[in-house]
Amino acid sequence: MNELPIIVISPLVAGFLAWLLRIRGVREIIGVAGSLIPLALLIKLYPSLGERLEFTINVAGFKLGLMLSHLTWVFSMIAAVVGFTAILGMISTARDNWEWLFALMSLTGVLGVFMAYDLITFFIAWEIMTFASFMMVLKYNRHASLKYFILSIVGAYAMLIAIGLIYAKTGTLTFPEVSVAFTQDAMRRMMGGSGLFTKTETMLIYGLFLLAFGVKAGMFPLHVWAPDAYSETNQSYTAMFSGVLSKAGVYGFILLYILMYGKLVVEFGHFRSAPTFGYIIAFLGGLTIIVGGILAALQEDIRKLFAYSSISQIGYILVGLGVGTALSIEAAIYHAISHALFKGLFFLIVATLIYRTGKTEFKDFGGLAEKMPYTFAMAFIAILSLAGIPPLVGFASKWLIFEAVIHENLPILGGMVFFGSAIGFVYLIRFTYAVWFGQRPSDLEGTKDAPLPLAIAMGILGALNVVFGVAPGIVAQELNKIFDKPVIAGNIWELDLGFGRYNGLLLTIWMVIGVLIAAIVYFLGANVRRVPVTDTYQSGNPITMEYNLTIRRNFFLPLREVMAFWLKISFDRLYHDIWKSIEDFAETARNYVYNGNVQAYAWYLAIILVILAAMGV
Amino acid sequence: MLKRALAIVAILIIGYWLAQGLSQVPFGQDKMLVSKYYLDHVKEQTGAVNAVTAVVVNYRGFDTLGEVTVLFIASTGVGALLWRKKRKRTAKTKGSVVLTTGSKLLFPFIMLFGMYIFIHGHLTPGGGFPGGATIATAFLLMYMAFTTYEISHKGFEVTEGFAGMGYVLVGLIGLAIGGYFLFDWIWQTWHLGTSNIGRLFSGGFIPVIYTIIGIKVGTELSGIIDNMLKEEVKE
Amino acid sequence: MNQVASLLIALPLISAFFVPVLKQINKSLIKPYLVLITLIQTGIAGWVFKEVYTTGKPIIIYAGGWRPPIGINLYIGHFAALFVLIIAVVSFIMAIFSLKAVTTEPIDKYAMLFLLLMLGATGMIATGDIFNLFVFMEITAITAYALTAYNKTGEAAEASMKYIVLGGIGSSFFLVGVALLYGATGTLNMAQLAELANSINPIVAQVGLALIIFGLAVEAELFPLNAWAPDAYQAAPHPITAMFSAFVVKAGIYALARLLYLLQKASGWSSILRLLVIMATLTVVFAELSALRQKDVKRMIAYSSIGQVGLIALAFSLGTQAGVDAGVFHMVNHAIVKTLLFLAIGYVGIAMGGTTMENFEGLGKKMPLTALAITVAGAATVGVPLFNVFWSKLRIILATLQAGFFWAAVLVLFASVVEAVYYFRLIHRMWFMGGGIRIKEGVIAGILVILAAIIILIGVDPAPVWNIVVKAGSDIFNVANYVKNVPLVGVGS
Amino acid sequence: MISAYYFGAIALILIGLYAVLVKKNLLKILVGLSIMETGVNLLLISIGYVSGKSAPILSEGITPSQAVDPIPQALVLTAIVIGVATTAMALSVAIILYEKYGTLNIEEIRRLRG
Repeated sequence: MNELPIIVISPLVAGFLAWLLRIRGVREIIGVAGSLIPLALLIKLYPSLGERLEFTINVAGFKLGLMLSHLTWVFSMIAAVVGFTAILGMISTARDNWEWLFALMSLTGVLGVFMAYDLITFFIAWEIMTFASFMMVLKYNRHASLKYFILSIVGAYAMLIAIGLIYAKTGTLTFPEVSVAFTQDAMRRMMGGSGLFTKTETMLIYGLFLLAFGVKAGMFPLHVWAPDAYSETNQSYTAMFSGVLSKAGVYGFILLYILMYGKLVVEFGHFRSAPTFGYIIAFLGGLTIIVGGILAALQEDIRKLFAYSSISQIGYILVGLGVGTALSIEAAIYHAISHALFKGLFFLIVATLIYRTGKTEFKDFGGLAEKMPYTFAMAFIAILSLAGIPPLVGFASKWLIFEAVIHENLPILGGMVFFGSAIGFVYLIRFTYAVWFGQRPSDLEGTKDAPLPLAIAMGILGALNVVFGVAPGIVAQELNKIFDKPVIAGNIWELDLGFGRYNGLLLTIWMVIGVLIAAIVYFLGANVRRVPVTDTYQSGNPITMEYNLTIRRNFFLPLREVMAFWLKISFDRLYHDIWKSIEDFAETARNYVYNGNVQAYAWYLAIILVILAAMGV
Repeated sequence: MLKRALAIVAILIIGYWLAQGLSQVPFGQDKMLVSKYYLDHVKEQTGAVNAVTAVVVNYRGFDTLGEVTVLFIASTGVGALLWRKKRKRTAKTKGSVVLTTGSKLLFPFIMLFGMYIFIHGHLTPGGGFPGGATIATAFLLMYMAFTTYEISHKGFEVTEGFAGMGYVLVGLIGLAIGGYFLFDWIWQTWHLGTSNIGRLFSGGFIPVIYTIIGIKVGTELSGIIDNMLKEEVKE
Repeated sequence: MNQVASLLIALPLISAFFVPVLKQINKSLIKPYLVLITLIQTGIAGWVFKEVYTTGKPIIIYAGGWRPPIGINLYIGHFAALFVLIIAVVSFIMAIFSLKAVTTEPIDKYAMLFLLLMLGATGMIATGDIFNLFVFMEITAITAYALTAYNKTGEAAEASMKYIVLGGIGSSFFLVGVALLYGATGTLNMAQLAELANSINPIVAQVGLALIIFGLAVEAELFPLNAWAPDAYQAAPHPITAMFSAFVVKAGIYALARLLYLLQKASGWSSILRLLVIMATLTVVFAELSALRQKDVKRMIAYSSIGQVGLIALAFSLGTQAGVDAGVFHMVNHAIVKTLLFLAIGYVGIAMGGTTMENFEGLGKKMPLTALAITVAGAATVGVPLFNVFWSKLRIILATLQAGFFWAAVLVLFASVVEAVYYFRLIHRMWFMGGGIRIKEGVIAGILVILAAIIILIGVDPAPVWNIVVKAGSDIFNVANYVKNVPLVGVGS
Repeated sequence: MISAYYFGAIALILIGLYAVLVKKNLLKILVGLSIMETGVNLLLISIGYVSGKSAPILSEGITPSQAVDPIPQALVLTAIVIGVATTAMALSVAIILYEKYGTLNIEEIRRLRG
């Protein structure tokens, strides 16, 4: 019996059953089971990864295939783990049957994307994922969801055209065959012969794929859907939406390497030490980091903040991928893992906060650390991880990306990555302080800690954040298998690049010792006095409502004012305008062409006759 | 004015194009392929002298079935569209004495002539359609002459239905007897009238079908006339 | 034995002629009678379908027992068998729907026209004679004129008038084309025309083919010859709209494709093909754009239907086997989806008293099953995987790109994006805006759910339908086989 | 060189088309359609004509080789009936239109649009 189709299909089946049964209690069990099966099977299949794990089925003339290799296993595991935790979270936050259906359907989609063996399966899974996630957003906000859907579907169709072009030329759709075809084509070009694909066609295919994957990954300037879509849905689901679904785009870029690397390098050459096509991805990734980071800092809504932060973090992955060395790609995959872990955790925290308080804006929060200690602990882990503070997983992966970029001597990208790290602190400090510390609004007095399902889900992700941070080698060794060579040397505690090393365990021990010393100092020597949380000051300045810069409100208003000019450039608005002009054009054209006058219609017939005549004469 | 000019230009272009196509189909030349076969075999295969009728009813009987259907649709459609709760004839001026008397006198003769046309379809030019149309003319004349004249609606509709069913039934009998729908069982299986070619009792089922068609067309066209002449009356 | 299949034509005819008699017996029996006849027709069509697909040979009916090209033959090959079945099933469903949906008098005339519309489309698909095709086309068209105006409102009459004027021009030029081809070859039989196609004088062939395609394109709703279509769809009674979309226009498309491929040896063929690709692509784009801001859902779906039909036409005009297969597949899928949509929208129209956007607010609460079915059909039309249309759309796009029409694929996909927007707006409106109390849903909701289930079944496992479709597709594309299957008698001198 | 019959047939078709394209009155448009149909019928008949031969009624010593092509005549018979049916439908639609809109000017009969 082949487990691969079960892995992919089981969430969908479970979702369908959960939707159909609509019995509270039962649907939760089915749903969780549906997300647990892929996880369990993936773990079970781990020992046999070396063998060829494949599954093909002929569907209506298409050969659809699934395949599990080291690379796809890693990505599938991201999806399975984060998906499982998100589904756990949904026990608390989901309100309708269809949320179960579509959440699980998108899990199926994303697993299918990762495990696909050919372009059609990839496309089908991609579409399922897009549709399901779109339906999750539709109820909350029609506008946001349609924006998401239009951009996604434009991307998906761009991909379809690229697939069609490839199919038309090579006559095949499976990854290995397409890869071979492109490699041979590259060879032929290198020999000076004319290739199967001309340079224009190659560029076209590359551009179409860039569009497709860029949209999904939330790459600048195609990121505009992400903040709205991430924030306007069930926040438990967003853990998966942001943590996993965006990885589909990342995986797509990796696929681009697998399928077309040789051809693209031959056609477009190198820029500095990176391949040109990769440099474009990396540069856009760098811009994504900056734009996402700055916009995250300016948000007043927690959900939006993390949405932008998520965009920003994807930028790192893209930079890593774009540089195009084995190390940088491995670093990028590493960051994909850690991004999924900490971003998933963050959104579960947000889900908990919204579930318990019903509020989403910073100005309504404060002082929750006391009321929700467990959630706070998790938030603490997540914050440290995202900010890239050892010994958490975020540090390990960011460090790898820095090293990879610097090693390739790409200063612009390096600058962008560093800037992103800095801006990360800027927005995290706000979340840290405004939500957890300071004065607690009176209506949050009765807030309870996280409900059990959410707590478990957060616990899983939090623990993984710590484990992979302390023992980064676990991940690194696994990722080495993808490249079939020790790209990152070292043992499970240590990452050794040859020109730099990071030992998670050692660092942890030192950190613990440091914290212990600090604690000793604190308890022995510090002169502390307990104050009620209401006893706060505003730097001695009178507060006016016009320019009220508390940490909970308009904290970065000065930044916004400084950047006013840049903020006016909005791709969101540009896309809106384009769409609006399409709609306007449609209406005008419709009223003009179908003007209701039968004589005009008869004229259309006459015109066609004249054209036919002109063709014939 | 511009529209007219444009229309003329467009029409001339289309016309030139059509003429160009047609110029390759020389006028007056023998271009027959299937028709040759018809002309050569029409007498022994169908028993009809009039090759056109034989083609219409026998060789291409399917077209004619469709044709009858089209007319049926027209009468039904007109009936459906002009249906009102209550309708009456609203003609104001009465026909003159000459008209009314003449119509009364002519009515049976026109009917007779119509019947003659459709019964002799396999021999002379004409057939069910012209015959039926002639019959309808008789009713039209009555409508014109008399302000209150009306045909029996129910009767006409039922006749129309029965006539149509009759046609299909003749075809189905062919299916039952000869194995083919619209098979000419009278001529080809029963060999009725084989010695009579060129006279009335020949032509297989052509006269039968043409009679049915004649009745059908007559009733249908009369029905259309009736529908169009009546107007709604408010109660 | 196979000749019994001629009942496909005979039964609706004789039943239609019987209606006036039945009316005199008992008027209230007419609507159940309609259901009964369509059910029997479905049975016959099912038998024919089984027969053709088990033997793998087309059923050829010789009207009057004359062998082609002397007599007219009906060619019920794989495609026709499939489509005749679809016609019968859709008619059956719509007959059931008519029980409730049509209350306008005179019901007997409605029943007759209904049956004859079914007959006309069946004939168009089955016939193997080009003039007979014209006759059946006119049967279909004139029935459609009458049924469009059946509601007898000003709008209905207006739509019908437009249809008549445009259809009249189209059919006149079609007939000119037939006359030219006849003049050049001396035959009207399609198989023989195909045989003789390359010996026709090139100029005559070009003009004749162009005129025939022009005439059929009016019926097949290709832009800009489709201006009558949205009006007719909107104004016709609800069951009739579904029939228009599900098979009347398809019959036109089929006839177009059939003649196109039969005459592929005629000169000027490839330029006609290119023109058709352009027109079909424009059809898709314009129809979808027009649907975007519609206030009336029925009209919106009508535009969507036109767009989808344009997609089918595009697939057929690619001139490749892959394209034709994809087109047939899309035809089947579209027939199912649009039957569902128009049925559901008609049902809502009756229950809510109208089909404007406002009537659809809160439908998810008022009529959840209907809303669910509309949602499924909407998602299917957009081309979401796991629904049937996805597969055929994918096929069409791949075939288009394979044939080298990059721009057509891009435009069609752009139109698809637009389509997604208005369908999802509708879905959002149904489920998440407004509210209401649940209304009892009857038999129609059951049919809707079954259709939705079929959509999903085909979407999950398209293989059975695909296998059928491939056979049907090669029936159209493989002209040599068609000619071989029709036993032509030598009539030459 | 094109014969007078062909010329007449094409002319009729074009005149009909002209009426449809230019005239504002619905009835005139319908008349135009009828003229077109007539033109087509004439075209069909003239295609079937063979110079010097008589009607295909094979009585009284007319042999098959002396008759013109019977098929176009049969076709025209069908086409005429179809034309009649179309016209009948069109006229009854026009009656309804006049009832509802009070005019037959097609520029005013355009409630369905867009």
